Amino acid sequence: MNEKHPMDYLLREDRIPHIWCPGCGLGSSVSCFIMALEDSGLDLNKVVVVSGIGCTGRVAGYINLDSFHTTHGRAIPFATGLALANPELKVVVYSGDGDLIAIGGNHLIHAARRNINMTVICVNNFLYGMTGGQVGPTTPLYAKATTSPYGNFERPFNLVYLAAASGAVYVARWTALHLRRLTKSMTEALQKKGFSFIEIISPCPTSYARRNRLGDGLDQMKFYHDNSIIRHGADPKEADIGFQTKIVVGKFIDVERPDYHTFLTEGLAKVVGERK
Amino acid sequence: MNEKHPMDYLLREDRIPHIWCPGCGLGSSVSCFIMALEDSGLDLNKVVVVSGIGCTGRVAGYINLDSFHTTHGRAIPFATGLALANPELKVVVYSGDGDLIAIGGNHLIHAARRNINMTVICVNNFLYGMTGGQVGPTTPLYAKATTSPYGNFERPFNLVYLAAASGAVYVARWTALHLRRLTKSMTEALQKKGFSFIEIISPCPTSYARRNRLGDGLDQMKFYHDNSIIRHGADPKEADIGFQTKIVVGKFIDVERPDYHTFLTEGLAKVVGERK
Amino acid sequence: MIKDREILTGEHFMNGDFACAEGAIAAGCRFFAGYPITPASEIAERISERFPEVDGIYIQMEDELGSMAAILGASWAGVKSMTCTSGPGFSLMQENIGLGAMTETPCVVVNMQRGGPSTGLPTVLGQQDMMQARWGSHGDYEIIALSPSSPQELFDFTIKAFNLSEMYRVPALVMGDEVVGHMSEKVVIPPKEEIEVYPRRKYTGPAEEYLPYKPDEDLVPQMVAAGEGYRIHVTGLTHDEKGYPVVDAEAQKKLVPRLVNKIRKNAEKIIEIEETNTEDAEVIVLSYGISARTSFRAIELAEKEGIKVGMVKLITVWPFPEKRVYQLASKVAGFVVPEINCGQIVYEVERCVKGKTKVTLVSHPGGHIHDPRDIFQAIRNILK
Amino acid sequence: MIKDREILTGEHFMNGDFACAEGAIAAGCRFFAGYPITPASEIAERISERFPEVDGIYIQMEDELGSMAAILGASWAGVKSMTCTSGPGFSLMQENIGLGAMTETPCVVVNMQRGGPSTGLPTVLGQQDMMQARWGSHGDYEIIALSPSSPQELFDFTIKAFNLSEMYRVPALVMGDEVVGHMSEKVVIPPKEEIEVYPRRKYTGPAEEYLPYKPDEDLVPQMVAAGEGYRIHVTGLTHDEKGYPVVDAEAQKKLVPRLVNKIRKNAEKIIEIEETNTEDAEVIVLSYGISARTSFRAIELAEKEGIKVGMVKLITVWPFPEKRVYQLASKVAGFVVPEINCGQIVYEVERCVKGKTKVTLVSHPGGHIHDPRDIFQAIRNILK
Amino acid sequence: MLLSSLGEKKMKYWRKPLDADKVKVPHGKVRIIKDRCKGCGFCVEYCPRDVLELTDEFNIKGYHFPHAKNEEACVNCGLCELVCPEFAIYNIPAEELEEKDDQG
Amino acid sequence: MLLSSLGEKKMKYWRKPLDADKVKVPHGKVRIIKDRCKGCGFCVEYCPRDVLELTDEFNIKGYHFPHAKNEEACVNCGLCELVCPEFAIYNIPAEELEEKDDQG
Amino acid sequence: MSRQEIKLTGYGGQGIILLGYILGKAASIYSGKNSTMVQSYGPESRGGACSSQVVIADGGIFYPYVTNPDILVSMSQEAYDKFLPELKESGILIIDEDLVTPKKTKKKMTMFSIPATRLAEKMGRKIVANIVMLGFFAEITRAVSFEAMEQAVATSVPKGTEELNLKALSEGRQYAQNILGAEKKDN
Amino acid sequence: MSRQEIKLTGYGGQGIILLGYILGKAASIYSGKNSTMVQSYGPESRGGACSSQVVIADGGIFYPYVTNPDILVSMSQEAYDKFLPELKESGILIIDEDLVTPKKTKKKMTMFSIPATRLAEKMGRKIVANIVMLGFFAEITRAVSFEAMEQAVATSVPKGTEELNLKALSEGRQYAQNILGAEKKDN
Ligand SMILES: Cc1ncc(C[n+]2csc(CCOP(=O)(O)OP(=O)(O)O)c2C)c(N)n1
Ligand SMILES: Cc1ncc(C[n+]2csc(CCOP(=O)(O)OP(=O)(O)O)c2C)c(N)n1
Ligand code: SF4
Ligand code: SF4
Ligand code: SF4
Ligand code: SF4
Ligand code: SF4
Ligand code: SF4
Ligand SMILES: [Mg+2]
Ligand SMILES: [Mg+2]
Repeated sequence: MNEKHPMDYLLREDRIPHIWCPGCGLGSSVSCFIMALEDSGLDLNKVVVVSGIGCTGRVAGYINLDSFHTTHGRAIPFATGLALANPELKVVVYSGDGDLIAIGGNHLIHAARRNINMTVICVNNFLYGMTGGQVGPTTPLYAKATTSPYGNFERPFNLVYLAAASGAVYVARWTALHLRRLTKSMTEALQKKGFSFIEIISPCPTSYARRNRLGDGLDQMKFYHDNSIIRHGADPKEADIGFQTKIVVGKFIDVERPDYHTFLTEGLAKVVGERK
Repeated sequence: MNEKHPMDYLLREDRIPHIWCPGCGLGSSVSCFIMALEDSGLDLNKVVVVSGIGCTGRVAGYINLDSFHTTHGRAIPFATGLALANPELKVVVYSGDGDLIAIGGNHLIHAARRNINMTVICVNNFLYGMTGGQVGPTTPLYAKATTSPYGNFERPFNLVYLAAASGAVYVARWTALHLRRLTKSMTEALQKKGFSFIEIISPCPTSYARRNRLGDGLDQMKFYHDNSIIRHGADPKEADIGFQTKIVVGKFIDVERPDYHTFLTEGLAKVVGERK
Repeated sequence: MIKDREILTGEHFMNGDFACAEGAIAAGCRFFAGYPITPASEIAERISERFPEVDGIYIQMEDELGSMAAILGASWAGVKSMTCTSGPGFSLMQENIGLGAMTETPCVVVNMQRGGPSTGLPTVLGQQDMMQARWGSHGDYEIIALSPSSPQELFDFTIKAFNLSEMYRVPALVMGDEVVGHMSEKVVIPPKEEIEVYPRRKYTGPAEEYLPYKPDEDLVPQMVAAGEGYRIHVTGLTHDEKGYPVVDAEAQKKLVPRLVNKIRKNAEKIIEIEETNTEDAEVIVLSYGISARTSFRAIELAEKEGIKVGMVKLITVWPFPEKRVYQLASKVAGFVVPEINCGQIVYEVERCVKGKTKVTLVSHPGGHIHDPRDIFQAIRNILK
Repeated sequence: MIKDREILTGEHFMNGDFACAEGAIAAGCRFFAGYPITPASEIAERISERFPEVDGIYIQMEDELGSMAAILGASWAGVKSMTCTSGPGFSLMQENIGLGAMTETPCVVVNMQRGGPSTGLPTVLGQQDMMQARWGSHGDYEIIALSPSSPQELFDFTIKAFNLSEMYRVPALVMGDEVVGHMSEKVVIPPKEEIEVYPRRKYTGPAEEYLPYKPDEDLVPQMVAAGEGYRIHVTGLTHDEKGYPVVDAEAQKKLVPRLVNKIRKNAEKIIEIEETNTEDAEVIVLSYGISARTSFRAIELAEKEGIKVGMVKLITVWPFPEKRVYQLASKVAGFVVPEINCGQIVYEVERCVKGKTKVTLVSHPGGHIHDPRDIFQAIRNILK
Repeated sequence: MLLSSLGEKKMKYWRKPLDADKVKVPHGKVRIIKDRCKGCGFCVEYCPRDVLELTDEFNIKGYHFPHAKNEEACVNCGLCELVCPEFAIYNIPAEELEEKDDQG
Repeated sequence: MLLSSLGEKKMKYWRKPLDADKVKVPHGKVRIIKDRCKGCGFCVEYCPRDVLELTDEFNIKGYHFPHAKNEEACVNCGLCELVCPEFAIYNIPAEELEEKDDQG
Repeated sequence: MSRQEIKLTGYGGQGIILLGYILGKAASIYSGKNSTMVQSYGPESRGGACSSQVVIADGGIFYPYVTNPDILVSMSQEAYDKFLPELKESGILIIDEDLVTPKKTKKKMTMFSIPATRLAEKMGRKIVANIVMLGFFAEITRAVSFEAMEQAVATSVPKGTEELNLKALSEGRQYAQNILGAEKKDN
Repeated sequence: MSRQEIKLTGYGGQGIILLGYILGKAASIYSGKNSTMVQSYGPESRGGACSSQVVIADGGIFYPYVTNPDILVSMSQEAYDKFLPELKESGILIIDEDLVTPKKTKKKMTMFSIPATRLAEKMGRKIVANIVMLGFFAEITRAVSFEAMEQAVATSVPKGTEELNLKALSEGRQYAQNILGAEKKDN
């Protein structure tokens, strides 16, 4: 495997092949991310990737940027520390739905509320992939998982609505196959100051598809893509996802609000006096 | 102090006088709650109060019902255990804004999402009262607190919006002086199956008013009451609270959705077979 | 409840996690709140499948903080409850394990240990949370912790944990590990009548006289449930016998030493160890959990060389059999303590032998069980 | 930064919490994330007021889990960082203290202990988290913990904690208590030049050769910060010298014992104790924190009766001065260990004396400091 | 202890309208448990009939507590009872009071 | 180690439109790093010009990997490269390929 | 006297802790002595019993608690009832006369009383009752010099309230001087 | 032989753990022996090296790991490379011939190979490659009876797939019988 791939320079290639399953959408999302990093024009020495724990959480370990693989659920507060201690950094949190919305849900809503300058990329595979496919707060109603063997009877979160309601200034959702659009959203989010949130609906053939008899990764990819409806500017409230139903995708929110660090330091400057 | 107050039978009167400050709105809210308990027609032996830690968290210790004073932030999951293990109970979580929205925020949104059968009464005094008045996720912009001595530069949560966005089936907000309306909301919430949420804007003369030079409890009571606008059915999204601005109050949400336990057991019954 | 699905009497080839779940069901557990984590997830998976058959409630919480709080709540609703986790989740549960200790709430926490610290070795074993089990939450308290070394013991000890938890009104811990949890072996589930289940320590006196935190002679108070009309108050604050908060040194002096002593003073009743050939041993191996099995193999090697080796296998790790260890100390040339950590229980052994004999730790930092020869070497070195 | 506001050189009548905050500022701390809790809130309050003057960032997080994670992140951004809490919050921080240990992230955690377990005695003291400081997180690790007994020591030891934390790349704990935190006394803040501050252990070699987890001779690796172009990877998984996850027993064997040994093997350099009259003592009182002050009073009482009492006051509690305690053990009739808990550090003392001398715990469960006469009695009883 | 058997007296009169002065209402009496009071003034301020005022005296905790300066005006509306955060004041219908007094 | 000094090559051609067959496009070549492939079939399925198919062979991990059954049709659109979750396939302009070959 | 022990008591919200702090600071920073102030309060932000304990000494202070105060200040009945038994035989007791009704006791002590809260109320700011008490205390006990007390007050109260507080301080002293003067006259 | 040690290896997703489970169950429940199955896998859900270790014994089994297997089954090259050195001198090696290319070794062992994955693919369900391998294994090694193996398969695979799996099992046996038959002929 000495042959080089053009993206290798942004990968820790000595760690490729990665651990993700065949047909998993994670790798595709990372390709888009690498492209977006390029397009963003950012100084890549100042871009930091922070992940929690999970299949998605492994992204930090593959991207050749300063990267932190933290604890389950705590990527956002860890990233908050990075972002505030050195405001020159562009911090990207790349993690899974369970990590960010189940155990990490509180940090998500508070970071969004504060408008911390960070981009959160949440790969939603509808459950906990890494631990073998347990039900989670994004599992669609009636879907099966290892801990909902009779189907899920808990209404899932609509992540884009939750992020928007909490105060994110940029909110988008794509599937892992919306390659160009996803890349564009990632680029916009990277360039945006404040708390941006991108949800990626991604196939998980091993843990999700198998139990629900949805075929392999390719089948899932196709299904999600074919059943998505692009509605830019749609009310995120109306963007619930059911079991194998249509998925509303698009850029839902893109507004201006001063980010936490700017607002704080400018505010303090007025009261305490200019900081050096 | 041998003289009896007509509400004493629902109080642990051997613990009165309570520890709350003069002019604190908490006691008034409890009066309303006692009245609502009455009005609800519920079997009071089956009503359980669960609190976290904080000034408001002390409510559990004063109400003469089965009551649990748990840990900071964990009232809702503790209550979830009670409510699911014995669905005959009506579980009320009575706690502070810091307890429920800061450290406990994750449980709030998830319990609302699941529509656990419980009533959450959140007394919002705009900061952490018990610990002496630190800034919190409900502190209005620019307000002072012991840990925001130069003013708060963090946008606060709009609690009714957050609760609604998370899935609560009943959402209302009143000030501690809307005695009859608050009592009515509490009664409705007690009678409602599913996750109901009531926010009470309440004066905290000691920790909040003093530092912000807002006078005493009476001044705060007056201000909140005089500056509140009743708008039943308003979009909770539009109900942000600023520093000493108008406060939109009313019943915002009252919808039907099967509660978690009902939905789960009915769902399982179909798949696994009838449970005894 | 589906007939015949409560206790699956018979022989099964079953992994430890599943055996643990079956043990819980057999012990009467009917509420489970948890959060997935390797290598404990299979317990939750089994429970989620089995509970609908026995009218239990399974809920997957948003995190371990919530899971621990929920099982305390459920216990106060009168239902036996359990959660399971591994290191990272166990750390997150510590605050509410403390609440469980303070409010004397029966419940069972299973920690299937993996390699740490931090995320460490998520899919392979460690025995590195043994001291955390005892000291992980702030404040003074005592806990009961059991250490299984086979799927069968996971079944048996889970039941034991429920019984001890109800008996002493304290969270009881089952400290398994990845190997025991994921290993499959024959598990014999006895008929229902043969399974000893300790019921809740229910208050039996006149209703008017009930004081929720007035202890019986063995220092444990009697319990009622929410919804039974007693209008109890339960708090994590220091409290009096009524259960009311009293925040001063005096109340603390009445309460906290009792919480500690109800375990310490009943320790001889709680402690269970399995001794093999300790009577005429030259060296004793003290071990627990999966390491005990490796130790037995090492002992076989030593015996081949004519060394007399005794074995103390801990069933209860906490409380620790300090008296018995001291007694044995003066009879042998040394203790060998193999642990899959950098030294934890060995500290207790060192403390308890009071200099009377040598103590050798055989440390393995995790990811694999010991090579039996390392333990064997340590045994031999004692006698050098 | 506002001129002259960095180090408030001079004499102050100041409580311990404020002194701690000033110590942090003097040590170069410029990031603080915390969550209010009695009796530590005043540290945060002071910091929130002072940081804008010295260009530090104060953020109040949504909880202690977030606070701990945030200070780790900030430390990796190259900024010295701190959080403060008390028992319940300390329990919640344990998981990420473990991440700090695993990723070798310098940072300081202040635990102003109150009475526990659980919410316990929120406004009054305890010394009940001493073992938790050592064992509170899952997995094997070692930590450094200091125990101040006055506002002045809170100032001094907070600086010391930052220095040790940077030197050994480990979270350092300042284990205060409510009395020390809320007590006001004279605090002398020296001029800036006289304050010894240990800088970050920055990597100095050629960029291409940098291996983030390759240890120096003292077992501690050199550090860089995010944003400096090194493109590091930092993980809580078991990792190799590159910092890459390697999840097997071999990698574990290389990593975890090093994490433990960088403290154990450097222990003699880290350990600091204050000995008074131990040379010709009949009895030694070993104590720490606020209890050390009560102990001195008790020693005065004993000396009036002609008993020769030595004092070992722990400055570092962890690592524990096990060698010195063993040395002293053979010289005295006994150790008296007063603690505001049901027995924690006394276990270490018992272990270290190896049966060579008597060890008496003088236990107080919290809410008040000892009555010096109780300690005095224990001293006298040793000699009976 | 605190058991359900203590019975739960229904206090219907709490539900009297607050705009009590607009309708014909029974006369009421107000009772103050003086040592529970913390002098917040809520009852004084919000009594629709201006029945109350704070006294000059300190109670056991050091607070000035209210008294009925104008007792006859009380319309038994229940507001003072409901607003009082200290469970320190309550009102009863005049008749009931008399009954009670009779018994006392 | 992995330093910025390694330089960051800009790969402009990724930005070629996906609906590449509608416009005049350069010719491309597709390259497969066979032992990285996990046989998911994404590239095969989504190649707009049907250039690829999975082979019958197993690679080192036991997966069937793609090959270009129809190499000339490649329009260098970059989709296979972007969609491949394994960084196992990429495309280059035909000219560049020749250059590279020249150097090799 | 090389170690003087003072206990200041009342309920939360009266500023008892600040009282102890100022006293300690006056001794430690402005009088060249050593001093330790320990506070203790219940969970209540307001209304609960609350005390601060000040030890003033020439030498080192190990044990920071006050178990048998030389001087006890009581600004609430509850505190008075609770702490009076601790007062040293022939110690000094100072009370707010409106808030404390002294009971019969066999203690040989000297009692001084001042309506500190009422005086503060008259000044329009009940909140400075503690400082009125401090002025009274200073004059009665001479534990530290009045000047040291003034400096400690000025540097301890919130900015902008220095004048009010110094006025309250001298109000208290005034009241003490009147009493002491009156006593003298009586003699 | 009172203790037989078997190591089954491959990559995650091939059903190696299930393979070990079924084998252990066949021995333990359906053959009256003792048996212990230990699994080990990396963090990967799929693709990583993965093994299961089965010990079958008449007496008790303390040590559950297999360090020098009597029989090694390799279903991936990585696993083969990694575990071959552990195989006992004169042990049995079984490989999936499409996934493993055997290397030269000095070991005196007996090797058997089967294109299990390809056979499974031919059956239309690649996923049963492990069961094909199991049938082959059973016939080659006779570690447990084929009937015990059938019972274990039938009670271990997901409901509804019993038939498919039993077919795969006999497919594997068939292949082995052909080989063994062929060998016999060759001899
Ligand atoms: C505190 C803690 N709890 C649980 C786990 C176990 N765990 C690891 S990954 C994971 C879930 C990952 O799910 P998600 O975030 O959706 O990521 P995915 O694997 O689906 O990409 C869990 C629960 C853990 N590592 N730490
Ligand atoms: C884990 C933990 N962290 C912090 C605290 C300290 N604490 C006690 S009450 C409280 C805040 C209470 O604020 P809120 O919930 O708003 O209630 P209020 O007092 O304002 O009614 C805090 C932070 C605690 N007890 N436990
Ligand atoms: S388990 Fe699912 S999410 Fe994880 S790598 Fe496999 S396919 Fe992807
Ligand atoms: S601090 Fe505020 S909320 Fe708490 S009791 Fe006092 S006034 Fe009420
Ligand atoms: S009941 Fe109370 S509020 Fe109503 S009129 Fe009478 S005194 Fe006034
Ligand atoms: S409302 Fe209650 S506490 Fe307030 S003044 Fe009236 S009686 Fe007193
Ligand atoms: S670049 Fe790839 S996807 Fe595009 S035409 Fe060529 S082979 Fe097909
Ligand atoms: S997309 Fe990549 S992994 Fe998938 S088949 Fe094509 S080359 Fe292989
Ligand atoms: Mg997921
Ligand atoms: Mg609050």
